[in-house]
Amino acid sequence: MSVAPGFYLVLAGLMFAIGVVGVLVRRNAIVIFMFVELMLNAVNLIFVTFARQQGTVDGQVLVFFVLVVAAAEVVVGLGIISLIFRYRVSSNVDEINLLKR
Amino acid sequence: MNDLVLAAEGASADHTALAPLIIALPLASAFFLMLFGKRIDRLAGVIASGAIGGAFLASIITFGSVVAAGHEAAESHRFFDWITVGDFSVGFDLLVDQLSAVMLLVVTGVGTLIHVYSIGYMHGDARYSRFFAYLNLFVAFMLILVLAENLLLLFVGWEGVGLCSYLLIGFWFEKPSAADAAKKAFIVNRVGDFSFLLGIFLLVATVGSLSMVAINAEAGAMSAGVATAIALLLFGGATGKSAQIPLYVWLPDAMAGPTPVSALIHAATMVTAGVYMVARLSPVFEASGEVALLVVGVVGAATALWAAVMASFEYDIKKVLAYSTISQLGYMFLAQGAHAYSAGIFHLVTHAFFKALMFLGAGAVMHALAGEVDMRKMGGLRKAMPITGTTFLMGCLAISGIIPFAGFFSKDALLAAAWADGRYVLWAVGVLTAFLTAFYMFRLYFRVFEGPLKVPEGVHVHDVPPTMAAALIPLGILSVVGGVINLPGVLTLEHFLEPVVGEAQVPEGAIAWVLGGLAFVAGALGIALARAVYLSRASSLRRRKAYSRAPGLVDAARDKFYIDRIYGYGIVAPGKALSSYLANVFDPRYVDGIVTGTGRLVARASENLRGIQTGYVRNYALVFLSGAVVILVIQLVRVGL
Amino acid sequence: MNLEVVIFGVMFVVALGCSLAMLFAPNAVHVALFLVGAQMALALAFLLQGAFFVAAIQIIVYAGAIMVLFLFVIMLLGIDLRESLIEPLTGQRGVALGLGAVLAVGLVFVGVQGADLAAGGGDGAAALTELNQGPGNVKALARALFSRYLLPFEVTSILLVVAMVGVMVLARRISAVENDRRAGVPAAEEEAA
Amino acid sequence: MEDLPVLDLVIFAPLAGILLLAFIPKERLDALRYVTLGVTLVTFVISLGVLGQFDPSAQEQFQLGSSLQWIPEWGIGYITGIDGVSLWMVMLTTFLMPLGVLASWSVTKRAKPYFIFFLALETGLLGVFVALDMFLFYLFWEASLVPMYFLIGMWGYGRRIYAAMKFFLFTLVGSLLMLVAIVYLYFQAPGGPTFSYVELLDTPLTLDVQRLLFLGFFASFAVKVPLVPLHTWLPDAHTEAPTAGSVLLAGVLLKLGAYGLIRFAIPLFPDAARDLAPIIVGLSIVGIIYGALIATMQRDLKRLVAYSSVAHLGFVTLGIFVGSVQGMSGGILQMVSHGLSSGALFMLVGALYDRRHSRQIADFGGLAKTVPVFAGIFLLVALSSLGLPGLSGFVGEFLILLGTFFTYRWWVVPAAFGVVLAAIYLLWSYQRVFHGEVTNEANRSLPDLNPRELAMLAPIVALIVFIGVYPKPFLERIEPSAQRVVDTFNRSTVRPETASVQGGGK
Repeated sequence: MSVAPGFYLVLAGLMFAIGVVGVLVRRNAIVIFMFVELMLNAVNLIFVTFARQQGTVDGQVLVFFVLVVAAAEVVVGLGIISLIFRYRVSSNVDEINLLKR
Repeated sequence: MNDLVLAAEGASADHTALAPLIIALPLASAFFLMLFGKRIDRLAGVIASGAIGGAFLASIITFGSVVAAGHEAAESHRFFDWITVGDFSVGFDLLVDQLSAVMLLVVTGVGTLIHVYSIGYMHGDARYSRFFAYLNLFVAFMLILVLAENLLLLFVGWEGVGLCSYLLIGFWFEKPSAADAAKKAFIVNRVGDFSFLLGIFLLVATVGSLSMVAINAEAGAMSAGVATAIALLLFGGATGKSAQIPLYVWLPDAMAGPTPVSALIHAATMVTAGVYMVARLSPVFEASGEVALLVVGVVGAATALWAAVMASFEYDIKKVLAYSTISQLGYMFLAQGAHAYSAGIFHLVTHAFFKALMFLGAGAVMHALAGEVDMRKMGGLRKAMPITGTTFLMGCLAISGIIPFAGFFSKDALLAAAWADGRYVLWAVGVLTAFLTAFYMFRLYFRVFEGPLKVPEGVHVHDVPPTMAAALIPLGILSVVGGVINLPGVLTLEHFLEPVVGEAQVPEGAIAWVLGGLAFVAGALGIALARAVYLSRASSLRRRKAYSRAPGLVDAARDKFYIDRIYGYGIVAPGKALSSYLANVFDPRYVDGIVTGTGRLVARASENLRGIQTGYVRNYALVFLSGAVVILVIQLVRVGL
Repeated sequence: MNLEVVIFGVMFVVALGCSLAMLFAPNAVHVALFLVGAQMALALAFLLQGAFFVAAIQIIVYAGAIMVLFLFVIMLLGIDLRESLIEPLTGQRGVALGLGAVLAVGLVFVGVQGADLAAGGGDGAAALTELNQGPGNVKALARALFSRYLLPFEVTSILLVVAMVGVMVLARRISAVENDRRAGVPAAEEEAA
Repeated sequence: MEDLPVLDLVIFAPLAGILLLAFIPKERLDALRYVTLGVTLVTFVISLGVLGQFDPSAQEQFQLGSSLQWIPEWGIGYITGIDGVSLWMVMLTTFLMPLGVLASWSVTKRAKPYFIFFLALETGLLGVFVALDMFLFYLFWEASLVPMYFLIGMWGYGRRIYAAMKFFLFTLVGSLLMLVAIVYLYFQAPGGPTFSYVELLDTPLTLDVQRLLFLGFFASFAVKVPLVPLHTWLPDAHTEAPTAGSVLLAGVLLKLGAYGLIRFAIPLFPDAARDLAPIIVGLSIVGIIYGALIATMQRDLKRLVAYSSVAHLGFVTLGIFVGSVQGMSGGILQMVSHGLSSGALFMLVGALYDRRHSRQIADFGGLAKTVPVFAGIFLLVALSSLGLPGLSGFVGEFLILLGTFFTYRWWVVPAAFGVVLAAIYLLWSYQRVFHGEVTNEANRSLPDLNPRELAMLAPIVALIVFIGVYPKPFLERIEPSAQRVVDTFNRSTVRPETASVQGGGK
């Protein structure tokens, strides 16, 4: 007997929640980014789980797309971070509060 | 109304033919001088005088044809539509009848003389051509006023002469007093015009037209109350233009303008517009019962006396003449209040002669004394300036009502009319004023022209140049013989004007001689008193004694009985305070405050709400998350937890 | 206790453990390493659910390429990027944890419901297995990707190009003058003109 | 020639001009100026064609228009046309525009966008005056707002941002209320939802609804006019705007409000208009007196002219709402004449500012001696503004007051007193600026008007005199349209009794 999809979903949910907390709690922009990746991974797990449940590969295709988007995001995001770092010599998001001023 | 106009047109063909030309000549000259005056410079005076002279000739021709047409001479013609909306329509309508013919002669005749005089008087002024342009423009507007067939066109002339008066009083605008006086004249006149305008509205609402012919034809059908209201509102306009109580205050100040202006505008023509208007619309005044006429008569009499008192205490020769003008205008209204419209016009004509003469004489004195106007610094000038002195004396005798000068006949005519109408109190005031008039005029004459020679230092006295004499001498002659146009018994002018203003009541028999004699005696007494106080040996002692009896009164009179101050504190100051409050406090703080207050409320709310916006991305993310969580929880609850 | 359950258990513990460790690791490099761990575990989960190709690219692209990129940037910006554990924003940490907990509970609840759902039918595991054996996982994926999902696929390609260009713009070396202008001294020359 | 859609050409000629401007490099200042001048002049010439083709005795209400479908699904069309009211508003706009360009010679900074906004403004304004589709109207209405906002905000003086914001917010809030009313009306149309003005004219509405919708429109128009408690944006906007901006603001933009009242607020909701007329008449009279009193105390010439506009526009709304054809015609003529005289006054003040960089009355004195031509033209324009007979201001004011006298007899007294006040503030300021000795050395060597300034003032002066002496060509075109609106205003549809009960029941 295989493991019920529910367990995978529980795992995905927990990981997603951890990702959210990480984004909120951590201050290093790069680290925050990694938590975002974690959340994306959790979602990927959900997709795969549902794909199995439905008996199709559509969910897996979606994972594929998420991966592409994540790659693009990482590329641009890290570019921005390194740019900010060049100007501010910090990757602490708390110091990027120009909105306030 | 159309029938009447048609009837008038049918009567004779062409005396309105020249009317537009009479207006156009000075108008064209005015525009020409305004545009090109700088280039032709010296020629400006000649051109301007020529234009008026041409208008004068045309007026004579028109007058001749009116005389020839006899009783039914009135003729009007619409040259173009002006304002036509709905059933209201006025056009550029001109009316020529006996009354306007007489006025044409006065305006263009006296106007021509004064233009000629100005050539000499204004010689060397920096804005020489401009002066003549304004003067021409004034005459053009005055002619529009006189020839207008409808009240609105009359109003054009009415305001137009006011504008020219403003421009000419303020001609030497570098002097603050001149600029002030010009503004004051215009604004005070505006107050009168405000009343006049209301009268026009009421007339439109009542008669449905502003045509003089139609108004006068329908005046009889008006109810007394409406007619009274109309008459009083129009008369309100006249008190402004003709400087009657309570709006006379601008005229003495207006003397800041060049003297020919004072002669032309503030003595001979413009200020008589009110008198002319009342005569022109006499049926309306008649229709009011007695009320409106009584008001006209009382205001006229009161002004006559009041201004005569003021004149008796004034030292500025031009201001004496200004108060005298006010007083004489009061006379004219006094007569009109007694139904004697033609007597009012008669006095208007003679007054135009002698008052213009005296103003021009005063101008000659100022010209000779480098602009000095204070009579205390003058004396004995007749020997140095024989032409001026002699002609001035003519004027003084005329205004004092001495037989056989022009003023006697006209003054006699109007006092007699007041008596004949049963207005004995007004008659008495008139006689008293006649006495005062003689007194203050000869006070002026004796101080300036008689006695030992006294002139301001460093002034070389000279008599008038030829152009100025050319105006003084004809006017002097007219002052002497001007009375013949309306000799008692023959009464040419009154008969001539009858078709327009109706028949005047004239006292009959012995009473007429008694009244005339009394007026003459009053004048003679006034001259005698003036001689006693100002020319005889003990004069200065007598003056001091008189002053010691009532010092307060004299001081008050010299301060114009505080009228200007009362107007200043009573009307101008509160008005200024109100405006200033509105402008500096009310509008920005309250009216704008409500609006910007709304804005500020939003701004303040935002300011407070802004505290939430920490600027930290993570904080925003937290809020974002809480939103997401809330939605999740809601969804779960809905599904049925 | 069959093998799948054992592997799932191990995978579950590793994935969750690595995730939690990420939260508490102060050093960015450590965080990255734990993330790699979690991703490895997830790849295992993908394998367990018959998503072979996805599991492969999860390791190759994700845990491999992308994470290397992360590490590269970390190294580039300086390895010594330790965060202090003191939270400067008051309440941020507490509220975040609270809300995170609520979120976790909610999601777990949904997951449990998902278990019921599986019990209720619609378990396509057999169908998927058949698919994986029939044309094969990669072939099935490719077929879906290049037929039904062709348009999104092309769009993602555009996205990648855009991202590439964007990064090139961002990373461009900026000349000194332009640098000044961007930093906020633009008025000077405009005013002069 | 007959078939040429002149009216549409007029509207879109400035837009074509913008295209032309787009190809001129921004450094070529003279080219920009002359092209803009040329475009506005061409527009004016085309509008003369409109004037020529307009038939004053035509039976139909709107002439020379075109009607095209635009978004038929939503009942939106491109419908245009003019009557005697909009004809003169169009003429006024096209007439003032070239003069405004001449007044813009001092704009040297960022001239290209300036002239582009300028032309965009012209299209917007013209569009408002000819649109007969509510949607189209609203579109142009808002479109005219934006260029003006930038003209004030970018090329104004001193507190220009504040002024521009205030102007924008005031008018925007007003027009949003109008939008709500338009949308409501849209659904009430008798023949199914439509924005067509002519079709909406017969919309049956209860008095209560009429009143609400009227107030919605009124809010927008009253701000633009501006009627008294809503006027505070005007002095700021006028003062801070560049010269040409002030000219157009006073000359044309303020007329949008009055025009809207005549074209939309009254014919669409005649019962509500009649019902609320006494209040509006009261506000107008308050405006006349209030504006004049405040103008008396201003120290800044531009502010003075701005407040005088408040007073003059009070006359306009007074004439519109007294419900007599004289008042209405006078109001419309007064709109034209105020456009001319206050436009000219702003040009003159602008010219003074160009010379001395000050608008404070206290900085001047005795200018009549140094710049006589300038002083003369100023006086003439001021006299027209204070309603001297024989100049344009009088005809309008007289007709308004006469119309008022027919229907609101006693109210004419304070209104006519406004004429006295006008004399006070204008002559007093004239005295302080032009009379007296030259007190400030800087004023001693001021140059008099140059040919360009004369070229921009002379047409206005000529027209002021012409209208004052011979207003017939104007009045005979205005009157039929004015009569139509007045008839609508006075036509008692007396439905309110029963209808409002039914309406309440729903």
